[in-house]
Amino acid sequence: MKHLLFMAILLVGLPQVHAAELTLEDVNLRTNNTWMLVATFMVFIMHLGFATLETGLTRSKNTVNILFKNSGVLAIGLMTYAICGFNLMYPDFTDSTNKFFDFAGWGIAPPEGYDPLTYANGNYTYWTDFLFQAMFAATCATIVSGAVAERVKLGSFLIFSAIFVGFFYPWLGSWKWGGGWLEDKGFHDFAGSTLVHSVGGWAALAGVIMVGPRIGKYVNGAVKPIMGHNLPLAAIGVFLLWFGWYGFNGGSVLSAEADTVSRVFVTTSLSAAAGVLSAIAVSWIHSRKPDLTMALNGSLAGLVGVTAGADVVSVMDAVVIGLVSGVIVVFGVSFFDKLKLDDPVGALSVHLLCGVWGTIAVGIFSPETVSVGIQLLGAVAYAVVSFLSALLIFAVLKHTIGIRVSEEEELGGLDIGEHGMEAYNGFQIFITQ
Amino acid sequence: MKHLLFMAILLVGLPQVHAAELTLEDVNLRTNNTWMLVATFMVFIMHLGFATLETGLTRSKNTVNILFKNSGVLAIGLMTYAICGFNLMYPDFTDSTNKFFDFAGWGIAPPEGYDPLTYANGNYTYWTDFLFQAMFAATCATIVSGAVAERVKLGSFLIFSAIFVGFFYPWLGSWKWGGGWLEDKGFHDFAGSTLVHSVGGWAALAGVIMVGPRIGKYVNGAVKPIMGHNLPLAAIGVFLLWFGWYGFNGGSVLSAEADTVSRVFVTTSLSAAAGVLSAIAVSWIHSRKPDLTMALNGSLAGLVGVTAGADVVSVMDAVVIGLVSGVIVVFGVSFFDKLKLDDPVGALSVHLLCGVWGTIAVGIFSPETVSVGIQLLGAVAYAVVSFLSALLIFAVLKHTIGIRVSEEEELGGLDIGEHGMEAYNGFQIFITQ
Amino acid sequence: MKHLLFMAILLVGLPQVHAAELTLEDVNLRTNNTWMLVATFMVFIMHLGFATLETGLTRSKNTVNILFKNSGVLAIGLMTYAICGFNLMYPDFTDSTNKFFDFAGWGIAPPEGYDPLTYANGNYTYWTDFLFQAMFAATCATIVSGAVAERVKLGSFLIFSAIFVGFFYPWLGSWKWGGGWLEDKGFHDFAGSTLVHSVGGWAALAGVIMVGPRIGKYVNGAVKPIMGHNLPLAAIGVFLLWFGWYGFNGGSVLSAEADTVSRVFVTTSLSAAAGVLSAIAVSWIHSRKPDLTMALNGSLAGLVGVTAGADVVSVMDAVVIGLVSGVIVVFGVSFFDKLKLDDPVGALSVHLLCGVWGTIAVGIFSPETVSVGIQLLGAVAYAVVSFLSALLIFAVLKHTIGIRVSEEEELGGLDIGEHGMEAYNGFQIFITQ
Amino acid sequence: MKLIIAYIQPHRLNAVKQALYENEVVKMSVTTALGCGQQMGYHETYRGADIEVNLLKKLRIEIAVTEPYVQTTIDAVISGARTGKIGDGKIFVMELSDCIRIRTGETGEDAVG
Amino acid sequence: MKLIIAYIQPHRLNAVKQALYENEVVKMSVTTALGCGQQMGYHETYRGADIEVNLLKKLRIEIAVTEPYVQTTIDAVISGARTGKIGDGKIFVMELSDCIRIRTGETGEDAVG
Amino acid sequence: MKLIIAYIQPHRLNAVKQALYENEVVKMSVTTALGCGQQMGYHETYRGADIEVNLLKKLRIEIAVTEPYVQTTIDAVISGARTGKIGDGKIFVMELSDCIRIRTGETGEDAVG
Ligand SMILES: Nc1ncnc2c1ncn2[C@@H]1O[C@H](COP(=O)(O)OP(=O)(O)O)[C@@H](O)[C@H]1O
Ligand SMILES: Nc1ncnc2c1ncn2[C@@H]1O[C@H](COP(=O)(O)OP(=O)(O)O)[C@@H](O)[C@H]1O
Ligand SMILES: Nc1ncnc2c1ncn2[C@@H]1O[C@H](COP(=O)(O)OP(=O)(O)O)[C@@H](O)[C@H]1O
Repeated sequence: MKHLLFMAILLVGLPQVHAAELTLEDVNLRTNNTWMLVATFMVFIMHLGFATLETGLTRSKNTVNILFKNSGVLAIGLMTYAICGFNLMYPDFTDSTNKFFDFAGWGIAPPEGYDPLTYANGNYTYWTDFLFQAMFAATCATIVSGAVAERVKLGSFLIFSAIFVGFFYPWLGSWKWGGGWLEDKGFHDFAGSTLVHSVGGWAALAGVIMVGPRIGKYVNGAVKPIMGHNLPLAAIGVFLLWFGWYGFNGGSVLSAEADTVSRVFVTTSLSAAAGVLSAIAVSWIHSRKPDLTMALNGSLAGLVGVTAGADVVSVMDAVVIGLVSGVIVVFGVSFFDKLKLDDPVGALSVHLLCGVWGTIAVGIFSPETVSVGIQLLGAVAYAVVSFLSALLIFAVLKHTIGIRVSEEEELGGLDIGEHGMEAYNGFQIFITQ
Repeated sequence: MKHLLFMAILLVGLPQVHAAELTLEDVNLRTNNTWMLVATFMVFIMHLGFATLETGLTRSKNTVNILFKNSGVLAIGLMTYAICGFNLMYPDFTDSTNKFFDFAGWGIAPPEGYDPLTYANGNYTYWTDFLFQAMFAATCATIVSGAVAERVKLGSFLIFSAIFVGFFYPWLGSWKWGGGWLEDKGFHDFAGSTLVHSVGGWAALAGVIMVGPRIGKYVNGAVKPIMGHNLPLAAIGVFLLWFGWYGFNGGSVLSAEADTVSRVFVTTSLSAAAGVLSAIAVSWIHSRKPDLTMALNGSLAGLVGVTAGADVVSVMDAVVIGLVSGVIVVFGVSFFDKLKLDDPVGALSVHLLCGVWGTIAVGIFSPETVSVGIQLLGAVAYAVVSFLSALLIFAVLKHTIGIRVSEEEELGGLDIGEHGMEAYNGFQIFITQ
Repeated sequence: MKHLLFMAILLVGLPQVHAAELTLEDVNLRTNNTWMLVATFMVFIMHLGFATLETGLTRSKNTVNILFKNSGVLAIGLMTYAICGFNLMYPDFTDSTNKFFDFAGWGIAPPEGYDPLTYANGNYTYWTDFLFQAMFAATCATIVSGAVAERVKLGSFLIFSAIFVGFFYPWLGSWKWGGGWLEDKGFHDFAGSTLVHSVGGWAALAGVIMVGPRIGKYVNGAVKPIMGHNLPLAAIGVFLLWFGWYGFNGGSVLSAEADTVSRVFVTTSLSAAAGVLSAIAVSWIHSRKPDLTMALNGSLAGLVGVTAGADVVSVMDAVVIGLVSGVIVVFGVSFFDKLKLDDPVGALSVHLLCGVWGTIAVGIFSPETVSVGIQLLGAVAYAVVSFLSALLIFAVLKHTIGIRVSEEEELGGLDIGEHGMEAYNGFQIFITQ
Repeated sequence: MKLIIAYIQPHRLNAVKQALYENEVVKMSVTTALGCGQQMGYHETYRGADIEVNLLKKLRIEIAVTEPYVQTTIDAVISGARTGKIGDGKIFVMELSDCIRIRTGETGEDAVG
Repeated sequence: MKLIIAYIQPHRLNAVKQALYENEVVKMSVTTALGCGQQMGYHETYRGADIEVNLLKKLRIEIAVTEPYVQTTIDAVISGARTGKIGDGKIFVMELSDCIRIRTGETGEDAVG
Repeated sequence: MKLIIAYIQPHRLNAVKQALYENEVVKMSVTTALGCGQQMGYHETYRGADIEVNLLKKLRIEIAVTEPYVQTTIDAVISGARTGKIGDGKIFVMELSDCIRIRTGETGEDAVG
């Protein structure tokens, strides 16, 4: 039978356990590792969430391009993380005095004398460690994708992603999760409100500035909304992102430790729900209409907001964090529009603003263990470096191969311009915008 | 490294285990709890299933409204369950003589002297207990959403949901799962054929009666089908619901106990498959065409049907339950149409009829352990209270703020009427219906 | 409370464990079995992936038909596997001298003296064993579905599926996973590059040949592409398939053994990513446009390719396997077009070609443990029997009830012809193709 | 022969078809259109910003008829489409020089009906 | 100058375009339409209930031509669209008063081609 | 009375509407169309194979106007739609025999505006 066969094969060289010598350590590792693998594939599915959300909130004529970008970024993210990212992010600063930059070498391979039972205290294997982090890395570049959608040049964006996710994201991550200088200072960022979301958000801001607004978005000083073409897709995206967040936050416990993981589930869920409710309330009052796109963004806002402190804040604090996030996202969207920063999916409001808010909120709600000052320091440090490095990459690309498609291509749609392919063949669609 | 950092943080106040003092109880709890958390996020994704199914089976002009309702209901469900639902549903009747109603207080907090290792026999933590149940609660209101879709006033529906899911669903649930009078009588409802599905179904019936049929559905005594606008979305919804049902039923074992959970998976799967096959066969013979919407509804019918007894019925019985459910759903749809009860998504046939059938089926197929009489008693008790309470809420709303949109709004679509937003911007769509 | 009640119920006849007598074996089983159940529902969701991918890559006028086929095949697959498939695939050859065909009887029931704790070394229960394999079985027929889409007669296809998945797939599977003659020879196919994908692919080839190309695909010797109508759906399909593949490959370890499962996750992920990148590169160079459909197919190619050896190949080998798969899929699509074999979704390139490549690759990359010769022998044996048996079934159907819809039906679309139903009601769609 | 083009509210299509049938006008062609007339537009909101929409969803019906049917057709369209509210629509009448039935090659009045 | 409007079966578009090209008529505009003619409708089923559909999917082609091309165009459309079955479609011919090319401002016959 | 049919590039719609408003032409009907004119098509790729696309996405605007407004309308459409590039579009002008406002039953010139 299948199981017997594989058992036989596994005997050749792979670590494994016979029923006879079953140990508690092994079962413990299996349990923890199973959870971490589940968390890993949950973060994976967030990429589908990002892809459908971005697609739904943009115009049909750019759909192929957006799906392509998202598929490409995922592949690039995983591959660059295997090539260098993982070893840039976890260079094992412990022995070094330099806590700012280090690199543990190319490629991935378990450390010498690797024993799955003791690696990471039996909480997961080397392979899980790599893959869970690799899935995170790819999400960071995806955040930028949404903000520069509908006008960015495909090739340039893919190059940007490879550099940002292959070098800058892991390097910045090493400061905290890699045990670097911010870790030493006691900066707290549980699952990445700053390290993933606001880092991605600041890079997105750089991209938005460099690439400029879409044609027709700001006309004679007025904001002309450019409506998304498929709100069911956008809703699918948001629900999948929330779904995947259980892996994103739940997996960031880095073991299956029951009480912590389940508490994180509760704070995550309630912050998201609170974000939905406050975004609905505020937008209903504000624009007199219950705005679906705001309700959807509200949940993401709550999720980003709670991500920094999901492990330490109380249930009540999580609700407050979510409520505030929902408010931030509604006003954030209008705020960036006022600055003529054109962000088709609201990535700046969701990831940048709520990422920063969530990071600071940990200090506000858990002052005994986390210092607001250090949180601010971390938020600013990441902001500056992420923003400037992204600005630099985009600037170089702009002056070499260009980062924006031609006006003609933008008007006709990137699908035909960049890909010679249409997303909804046969459907009769107005492309007046 | 990330894991080390978190370990350090976790030392501050959260229960945790050192490798040195690893106990079997702890690993057991981790395993069980991991399964329950997986089940929790699987039930979560059912909300996306409900949202896309309802969207797909209705008209494009009401899409934004439906997505909004479903997002709102999820948030309201989670929030009210945290505020009062959980403590209404599990008030710990054990010490009380009153087994009909009790309330354990506002908000959520672990019981005094809470030890995750002993809470619920080490099968899950307090947090998991809450969240798994909270996800269930929200599904109940969602069932109503589909039945009253395309004409119900948004605000009124949200108020209804808050009351029904915040008070009635948990109160009714306490009779059985909370250890109340029906539990004492030996009523059996494994994962909620009655407590979730038919309770939701009866409330939906009340809603359908109070809100009336959509304009153009029944003209001069004839049934004019109003076709759904996006069957791929509907199919996505059904597959996601089936997918999530593995958490719904599998998680209702309330531990990772291997043989029971996996048997439940098998009975659930085969009942769903049987429901598809019989619904296909019956509708193919009956309307001479293989009807996709019936095939899809057939699987849901099989799933609802087996939910009451997935833990006790045999594999063969599960198949029979599914086959009968598939037949019920096909005739149910026509039956309600004959009564001029307009239910756009077939919620009455799927959740109400198959919920009742499944509940009684447990008594029929497992007479040694479960009494048909008690099953009937339970089904009737829930029917009466759920139907009447929903009727009452809708009646009060009808005579105050109204529960139905204006004719003009209904004709033009709720998306523009209620939300001032279109779901498929740019697509050229006939809105003749 | 819910958990207490169920505990009580479970005492009636089902194996279970009291806290007092908690054993390591039981916790081990729970852990392993939980992982296997997770893998099971992950393979389940691949069916939604197949359904949406096939729908997206075909024309809107055949959407209902495709969704129907996919729902039907899933139900048929599960049901026939319960009726006879499981016992055909795992007939327990061990005691027999015949290693080519055996049948362990109708229906499913645990073996006599069944003890979950010892069945399969405590890696999973009997029920899990059945269901995990049943989910695999259904995928095999689904592969054929895509290749013959848009012109195959519904009834005939369903009959084909029932026979192929009820008899041929499990019989063929028994040669290797059932412990038959190919297992004895040392043939290696970890999760089914050959047993699932190329078996399905060869059957698809037989179907494509028998049913002929779609009207308008090959005109005067030239290839006229027939474009898919909904690329977001196709992308959803591909991401869901990749998602589900973590269960497909990860579950094929047949336990939660931490290091192996997580290594399999890594090889699977990197091969998929490599497939995307090489398919993008090759198609970009080849057709001068970055082709989304090729990027999507590239990931599936990488996944199919690595499936045979995900447990034994190194990380680097997995990347190479993926890169080659990505190249194969791009040229494969054009190759089959040149042969006038009309395969709307690219099933032949993805499942057949990459399935064969993956099988041979194990021998190439792990020559110490796996022989290229034996791999070739297996690939050829499966090719011949799968192709011929499918050809036979299709031929018989062709000369009895017919396998192709009428020209009129094909032009007007199978949705109206076979189902009298439209997928996108109200949308204005060109059906010129 | 005349070609009659009518713009109506989408949800009046069934009533218009009914009225035409009752008057033996059974051939027609329908498309969707966006129209701008006396009927005021409305406001949409998208992510907090306001959009004025003044192209409203309408149906466009094209009916070729022989002279005796011109007035009947116009009356039937009116009776089916009129609700008395602004936005009910408009009918345009144009001269039709010729009509050919593709299947048979018939031309002129024979081909119209 | 004439404006020719042809309703054809959707899947005949390529054949019609081909036939027009061969006759040097290369400019046209195409939209989808629902049409009701001699061709009988069919029945759809939705969740057990029956629906009669009599608005069938058609294509509407609009071609402006100068007089010398009128008959050629009509013949080409017929040759491309005819299958001999009911539902093949219909052609309407109307007088065109003027034609203007937006880019150049040319008018009349110069602008048509 | 005339019926003016204009085919324009989709993204010029706003400019055309603006120009028409400024000339007091506020009623119109818009549909999508696929058009084939002097503008060359382009090539699409789908799964490695090449497709020539020569039916391009256009907008079709229909405007009924009384005689005094004919030239104004034409000029306004041109001023809004012209970019000077091939593909800018074309305007067709046809005689309108009659016009009826459904709501009031008004006919002729009264009904157009
Ligand atoms: N002059 C016109 N040219 C083109 N289309 C028109 C014209 N007037 C009206 N329409 C079409 O008819 C529809 C209904 O017109 P509307 O002004 O609402 O009619 P009324 O005010 O007479 O009831 C408009 O949306 C538009 O599509
Ligand atoms: N009198 C008419 N007015 C408007 N459109 C028409 C008319 N007659 C036919 N059509 C259009 O032409 C299409 C084909 O007509 P049909 O009756 O099938 O042609 P025939 O019977 O002559 O083969 C119809 O579906 C409709 O769209
Ligand atoms: N003779 C014609 N008949 C029908 N439609 C036409 C005709 N000429 C042009 N069109 C329409 O006008 C659109 C623009 O035409 P185009 O040839 O690009 O104009 P120009 O070359 O004069 O700038 C075409 O895509 C088509 O829809």
